[in-house]
Amino acid sequence: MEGPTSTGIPNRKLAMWTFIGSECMLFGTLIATYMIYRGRNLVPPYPHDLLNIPFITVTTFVLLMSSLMMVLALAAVQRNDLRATKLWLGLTALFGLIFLGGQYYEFSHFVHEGLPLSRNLFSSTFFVLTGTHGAHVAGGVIWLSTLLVRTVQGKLDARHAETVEIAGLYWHFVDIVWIILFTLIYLLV
Amino acid sequence: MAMTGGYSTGIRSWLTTVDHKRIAIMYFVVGFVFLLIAGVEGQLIRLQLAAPERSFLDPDLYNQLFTMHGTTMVFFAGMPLVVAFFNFVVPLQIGARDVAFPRLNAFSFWVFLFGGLFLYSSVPLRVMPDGGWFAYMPLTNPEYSPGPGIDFYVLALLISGVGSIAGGLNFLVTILNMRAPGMTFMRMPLFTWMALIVSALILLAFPPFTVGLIFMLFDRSFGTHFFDAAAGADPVLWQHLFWVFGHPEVYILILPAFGIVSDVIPTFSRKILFGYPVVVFSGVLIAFLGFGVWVHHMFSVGLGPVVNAVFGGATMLIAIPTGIKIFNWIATMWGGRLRFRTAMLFAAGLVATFTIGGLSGVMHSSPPADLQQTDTYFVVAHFHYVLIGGTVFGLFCGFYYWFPKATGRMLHEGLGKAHFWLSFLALNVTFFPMHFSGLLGMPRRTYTYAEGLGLDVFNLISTIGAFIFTLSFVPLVWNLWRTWRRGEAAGHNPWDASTLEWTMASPPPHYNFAEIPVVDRRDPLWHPYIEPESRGEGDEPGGAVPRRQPEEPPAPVVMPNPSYWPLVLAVGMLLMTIGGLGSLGLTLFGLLVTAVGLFAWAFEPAFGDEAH
Amino acid sequence: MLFLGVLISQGCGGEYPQSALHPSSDSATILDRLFDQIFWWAVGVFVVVEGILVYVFVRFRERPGDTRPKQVHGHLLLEVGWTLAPALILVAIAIPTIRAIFIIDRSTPDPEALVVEVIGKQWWWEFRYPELGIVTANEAHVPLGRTVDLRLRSADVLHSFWIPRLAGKRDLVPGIENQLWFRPDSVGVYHGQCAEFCGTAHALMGMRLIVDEPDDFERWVRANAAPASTPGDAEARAGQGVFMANACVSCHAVRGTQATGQFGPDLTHFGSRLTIASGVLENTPANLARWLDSTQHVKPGNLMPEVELSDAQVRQLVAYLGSLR
Amino acid sequence: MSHSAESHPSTRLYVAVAVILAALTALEVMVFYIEALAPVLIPILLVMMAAKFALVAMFFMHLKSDGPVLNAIFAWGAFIATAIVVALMAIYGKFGA
Repeated sequence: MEGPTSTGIPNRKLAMWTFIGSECMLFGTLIATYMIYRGRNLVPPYPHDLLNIPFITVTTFVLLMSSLMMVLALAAVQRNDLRATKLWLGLTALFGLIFLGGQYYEFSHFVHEGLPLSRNLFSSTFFVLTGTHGAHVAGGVIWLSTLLVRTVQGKLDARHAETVEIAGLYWHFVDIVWIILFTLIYLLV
Repeated sequence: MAMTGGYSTGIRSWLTTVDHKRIAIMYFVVGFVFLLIAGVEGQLIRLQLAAPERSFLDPDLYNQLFTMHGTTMVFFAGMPLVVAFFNFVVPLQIGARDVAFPRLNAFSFWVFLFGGLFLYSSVPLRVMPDGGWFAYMPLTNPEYSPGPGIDFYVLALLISGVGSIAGGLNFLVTILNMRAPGMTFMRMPLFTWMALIVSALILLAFPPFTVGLIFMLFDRSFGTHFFDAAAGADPVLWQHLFWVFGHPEVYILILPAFGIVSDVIPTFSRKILFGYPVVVFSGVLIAFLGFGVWVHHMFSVGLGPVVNAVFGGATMLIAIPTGIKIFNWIATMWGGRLRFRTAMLFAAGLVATFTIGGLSGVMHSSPPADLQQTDTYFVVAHFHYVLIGGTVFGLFCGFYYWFPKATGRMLHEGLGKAHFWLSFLALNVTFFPMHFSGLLGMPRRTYTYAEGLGLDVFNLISTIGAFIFTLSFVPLVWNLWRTWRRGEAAGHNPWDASTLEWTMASPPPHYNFAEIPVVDRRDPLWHPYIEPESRGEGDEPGGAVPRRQPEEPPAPVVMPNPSYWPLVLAVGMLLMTIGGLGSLGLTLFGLLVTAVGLFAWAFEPAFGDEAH
Repeated sequence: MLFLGVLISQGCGGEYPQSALHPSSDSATILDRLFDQIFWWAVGVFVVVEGILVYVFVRFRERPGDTRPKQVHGHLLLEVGWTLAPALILVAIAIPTIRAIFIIDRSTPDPEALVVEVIGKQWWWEFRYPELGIVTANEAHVPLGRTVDLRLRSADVLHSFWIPRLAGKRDLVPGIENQLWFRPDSVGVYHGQCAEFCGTAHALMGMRLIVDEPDDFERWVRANAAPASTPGDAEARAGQGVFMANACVSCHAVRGTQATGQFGPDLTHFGSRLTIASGVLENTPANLARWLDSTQHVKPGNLMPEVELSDAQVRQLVAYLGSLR
Repeated sequence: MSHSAESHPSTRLYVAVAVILAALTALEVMVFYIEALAPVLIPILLVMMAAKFALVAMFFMHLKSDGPVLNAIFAWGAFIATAIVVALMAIYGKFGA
């Protein structure tokens, strides 16, 4: 396929890191907007009325652990342990799904409590920021699922470890973003 | 695809091409057409302003025209023309067979094209956006802009922004990773350097704009309040997001032009670039500082003395690396043997006129002085000096320089010089008087002005200049036609230039380099001149081709496969975009097509079999 | 072109009523002096750079028989020199700049200033004098020699307040109150205009600021603080009837009558104004008739609805509005 | 779950990092609920957030061992993004007063 590269880093891996660098600006802008508009709500409900910290702590923990599953999947595929690869890939995607489920529950709870997207500044900034993150998680889950399917089909093994590594980079970055969001949105109310 | 040296032809081969040179040609043609369209829009604007209180255009049409003129020039003429040069030149300059991700490259082109076509579909529908290229909130919210015009702006820029980010990613990886053996960073040609910097700028500048556009889309379509003062928000946030992007965007347009002249001036001076590392680092510095100056577009907003002082100071700093570049170009020419071929004329014209734009830029880096200049024709003069005297002259410089390489034919020098002198004259006649009309009290974006303000004569001169501009395209088009009919053959290296792209046939074969060259210095084709003592056996002046080590067998040529999927993916995104005007069904269908395209793309083999 | 510049800066301000180069207040003078300083630095750099360029173009053009020139990689001292030189010039510009910022960009230094509220609306200006009880539109009077403290707000979209001979621009931002101050130093009528694109009629959102001798200003205040006078002649009285019977009253206020609309300009002392439709037309009976007859033709896009009026009604309205002095 | 995976040195490192991450998260939430720490809540939380960020980037994303190019790309993206967030918040008076 592709020959040696000038930096020694495979093209796709370099591309993923570049993409992540660009994503920093995307989330940075969303976070800046959220922070600027914090406390400028003119109509209720307000963040402290709704944010359920124990619940979010659990889903945060789930997402953090999915990152562990992800590195374990990479370690497994690198030593061509396909059984473990399947297990860890599957668990990563599953944990991602659980996180998304938690987010779905949270969103529908907010809407039910009278906070639809267009209700006030908090709802607009909160839903777009966490929704963008959630969309990234969802994309990651789909990506990991295709890797899992290909492993099950026997089309993915140690020769494709780079593919898993790149998906992992994306997944960890999405996790990092959540580390920031968890602190800024939920704990620094 | 077998390595035949020739291309397959026909529409299908263009729709599925992943070849960077063909994509470059498509970018160039489409970008040039948009340049002409936006030029006509500018000409119409000048016709309306030829005299006070004319009624050639009604105010709404005028507002639509200046919105389309600005938006088109920046996003659908300037950027694609820049990217056309990236595509054609960068892989050749770094000794690569293609870019890192050829299919992604094709995808970038198609979404850009669809973005432009989508924006212009608002013309026959008579719903052109009319909020200016900056689309300030709250004028662009549904209350004050109820029609679909602004939606065309938002959606077109969203979709073409995806292409821009993909392009930036592609070229960043290409330049970092695909350099020929021995081509270290400090051996890269200046144009490639600026392409690298600009790719990074695109990657970092477009996301804030994308976020702003999404907020605007949500405010317009889903009733959110991101820029609604009545809900406690601040409409000025849009300005921040826009200019956090918008100022680096200016450097996205100007730095490639700097890169082009940094390659052209040495060639036509027969001297290597003076102060190569300084020119490189000043480019890096301009890009970096470019992220810290956005508020200088907002000095009249009332952000307070501290903010204005900080951003005014940061803006002044940018003058230093810019000046350094200009001085190094002059030092390159100093003591040289200047050959004023058309490309060199445009390069010299850039140095001369960009200086004027740079100096007026320093004038409004001072916030108090800017309070009299911002939003007037003084600023219009400034940025046209920068964007025409800088970007457009730089792009024409590159056009005359690399045209023989791309087509194998020489353009006519006399017609080229006529083109240069007409556009040089036009630039100054059109835009120099605007310094005066601005300072004498003419605001921007006004479709008319009163008699008795003392603005009449300056406006009339500007309009005459615009006609000269239109006229300047005659020798260009004539030249193209003439060259197409009977242009003389160009040969490998018609200008005796120093960089790798001049080692191969003109036009280059689709695989570029039969063998990937090994590079051991800057300006590899000139090394017999630069260091005569290092001249080796068989080195001809101007013909020094870097060679493979004789003991190694040539590496196999592996070329990327043509593919439909980039086009399919882009069509899917276009459908989503059109659906964004109000059809959820179409959006979902577009999403489906996008997903199909994505999966098919992922599982299609990217590269063909080895061929020799 | 320098010649042109000198020509303009020496020309009489009367030929350029909206010029930033002819300051008539302390504030605008600060800006103009700063601009002059930067301008001459720029001219100096321009002459040096373009001079060297032209020299290089002529001196080093290729001549027949030339051999390849000596190759030069760079020169450290030169690089340092042309880094430091611009830096020093920028310092020379930055010092007066920062001094000016901290004078101009603060709120008014004068506690005795005359406060005027400016409300930008699509596409006209409302002026309110909270201490004097005056509301007027598109034309404000201020006394010579007293600092004017403007409080700028927007009723709809962004606008920018700009009277070049008196002060630099300041935007009117929904949800924010901005400030701008200046002390005029000569009597006159100063032209101003909205400088931030605000929609269809942005180009026709003009205004006049009239600087009066203090006595004249006092007279203007007394006249304008009073409610509208009752028209004397019959035609004007008929016009009042037309005004009160039509849609006019739902948007316009005439203090002292039952017309209390708030959407359009206050017309209580319309007859004393110099212009119609925010600076578009001179305030003459013929122009007023034209405006009432075809507002959309005079100022396309403006938000005053076309009211069906007979020629006689227009004549009567012109008489009435003209009587509101 | 295979035994070889458990004993693999990198696996132990990953698990250790994950344990620290989990502990930090628990600590963050605890700090949040301790009234006495309210005055210094923001710096404490930001430091712990940064620590978690760094752990994931360095170990899970292998930045620690992956060479300067990738570090530079990520660092520049993150730096400029952070700078712009901080600058915007400063312009909007979100620090102090």
